[in-house]
Amino acid sequence: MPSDGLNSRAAVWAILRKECRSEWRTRYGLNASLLFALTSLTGVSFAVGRLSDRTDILSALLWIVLLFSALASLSHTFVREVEGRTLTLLRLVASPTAIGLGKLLFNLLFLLVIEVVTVPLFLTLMAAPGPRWPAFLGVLGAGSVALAAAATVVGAIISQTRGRGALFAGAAFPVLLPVLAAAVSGTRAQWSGGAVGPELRLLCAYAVALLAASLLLYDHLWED
Amino acid sequence: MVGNAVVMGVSLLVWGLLFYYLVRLERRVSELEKK
Amino acid sequence: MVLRGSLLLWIAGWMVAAFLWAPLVPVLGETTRVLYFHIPVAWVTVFALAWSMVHSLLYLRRRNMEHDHHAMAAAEIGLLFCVAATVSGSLWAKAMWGSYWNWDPRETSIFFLLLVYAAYLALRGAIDQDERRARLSAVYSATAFVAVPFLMFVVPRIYFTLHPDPLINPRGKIDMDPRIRVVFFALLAGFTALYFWILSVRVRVARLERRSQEA
Amino acid sequence: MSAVAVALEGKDVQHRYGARVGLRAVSFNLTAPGVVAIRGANGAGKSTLLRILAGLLRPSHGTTDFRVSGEAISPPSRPRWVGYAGPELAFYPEFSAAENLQFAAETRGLADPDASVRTALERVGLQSRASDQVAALSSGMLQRLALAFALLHDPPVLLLDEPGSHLDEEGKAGFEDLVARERGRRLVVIATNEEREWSLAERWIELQGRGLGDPA
Repeated sequence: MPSDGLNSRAAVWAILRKECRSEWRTRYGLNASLLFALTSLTGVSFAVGRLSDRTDILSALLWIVLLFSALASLSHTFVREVEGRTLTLLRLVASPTAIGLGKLLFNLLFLLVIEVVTVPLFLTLMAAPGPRWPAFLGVLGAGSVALAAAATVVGAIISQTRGRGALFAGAAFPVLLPVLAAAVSGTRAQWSGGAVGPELRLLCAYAVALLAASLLLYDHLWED
Repeated sequence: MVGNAVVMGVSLLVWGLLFYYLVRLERRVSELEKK
Repeated sequence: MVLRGSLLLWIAGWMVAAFLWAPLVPVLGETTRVLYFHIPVAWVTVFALAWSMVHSLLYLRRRNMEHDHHAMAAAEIGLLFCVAATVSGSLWAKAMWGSYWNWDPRETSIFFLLLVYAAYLALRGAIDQDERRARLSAVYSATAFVAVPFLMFVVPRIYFTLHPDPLINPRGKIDMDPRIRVVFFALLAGFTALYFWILSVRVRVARLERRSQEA
Repeated sequence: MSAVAVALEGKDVQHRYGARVGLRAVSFNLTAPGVVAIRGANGAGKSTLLRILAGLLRPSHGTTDFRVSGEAISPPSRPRWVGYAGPELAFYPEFSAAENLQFAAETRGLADPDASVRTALERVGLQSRASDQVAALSSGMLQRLALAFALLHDPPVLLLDEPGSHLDEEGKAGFEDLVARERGRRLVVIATNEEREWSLAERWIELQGRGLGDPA
């Protein structure tokens, strides 16, 4: 007989594992996104050259590269389910919340993999001054969580529209703007020696607000 | 001051046209609702 | 018809008062008059978005298509007012500071609302089944409901610090002369009434569309 | 598993896709165990009705009531008590048959996923193809895999949409044995137009509708 409530935690973990294995097997999404991040990164650094003194522009460029890499890849996990028609199976084995959380954690992991490659490369290519690592990683982490939370909900929505992923960037951008602004400002403060506290609190508040809203909204995403 | 009078005139005209358009639209809608 | 006639006279009358009766704000000079249009229109933009979002949440709770009609109608009207607010704001900035766009905090937040409206309506346009369109646009609206407070109040403030070149912002706290205040609030009420009128017509059209689809 | 008392009741269930009538008003009252067949022209709404019963689709009109040993189960949590198999059920092509079932078992939080997967595969005669990639399976085998998926968590209700359409002779015979075995233990609902499957049932639901979802 099917077991009771605890399965949603097991379901989230099982979905996350499935997503990772599926991504590892097909590797399509990861390669495309890493390539996208690297090309936009080299494009930016080539066009702008070394900018070690203008940390405000560096912060903006870093987060623009990260934001657009996210916009190019984070809806893929839902679009793939809809196009492969495997959403029916997924909805039969897991609750909407478990599906949402599983996909959210995967998107976050996916984003972190992109960042592990892109951020060090960005810092070296742009000859950026050494960041204050705790503050820098704090802003990067909080920003990534907020990015993943927003991208997951919007990705789930647009994967069910006619254009599939086409609408993702346009629809996600307004929701991601606060993350962009706060993260850029935080990274800039970290480089210029200012306090990172306010921006970090803001990013965490936004991430928590998005997560709370998502938990309430996941149930309405798949009903037909 | 002439400029002000012109601008006032234009804005009144625009508001009048908008109003007329809305009234006609609403009449058309109530006709459709009866059908 | 009496109500509509009085709205016609109300707005027309106060327009005339704005030109002939109310004095000019010292710093703004002739551009004071834009204030009577730009701010009410910006207010309706924000009010319409709130109206649309509240009805989206109500739709998710009650699943009554009536809420979806309101959410859609308010968003469509809101987009129009938002464009008007952005354009008039930009014209005003040109007259006041010589450049059409300089990321002034208020201009920025109104512009961001334009992005939210455009995204919401583009999303609605990309879904065919009406039940799914209502549900998914409501979910998006609820997500934007979380984002807008950050967008409206936080981003401009942060963004403003990103551009340190000092910008005089006369439209901050200007103490209005009583006559200006009267005209301003009268037109504010007039524009809000106009919004509700257009909303009612658009909702009735949406009901007709649904009825013709179902019949 | 002894037959759990199950009652599946539909009151004036209808569904429209905008202008098109997907499913005309239908009422029914099904109790386990037993075999029920749903019949109707193409587009009369057989699949739509099954998706509603499985909790995958919220009907635009009418209500369904699903009770297990007296306790009402809300549509969102219905998939735990229902085994669904149909043409719309697609599997992950990059995984093998067993891996797909393994994922389903773990996500459902079954006590012993490996055992459930093995027994399910044996029941539909797919043990030999367990490690084959789904993309390499024929439509008949995919249909057996769907049956295995439906039986995986031993649910009190089976909802099968045209289960035998791609099966060969041996597959159809296997399916009939399966229904014979299960009829005493579960409520088996089969949506079909095939005489052979239609005759397995002891109760029928007839869906009207002039076919292809008449625009009404």
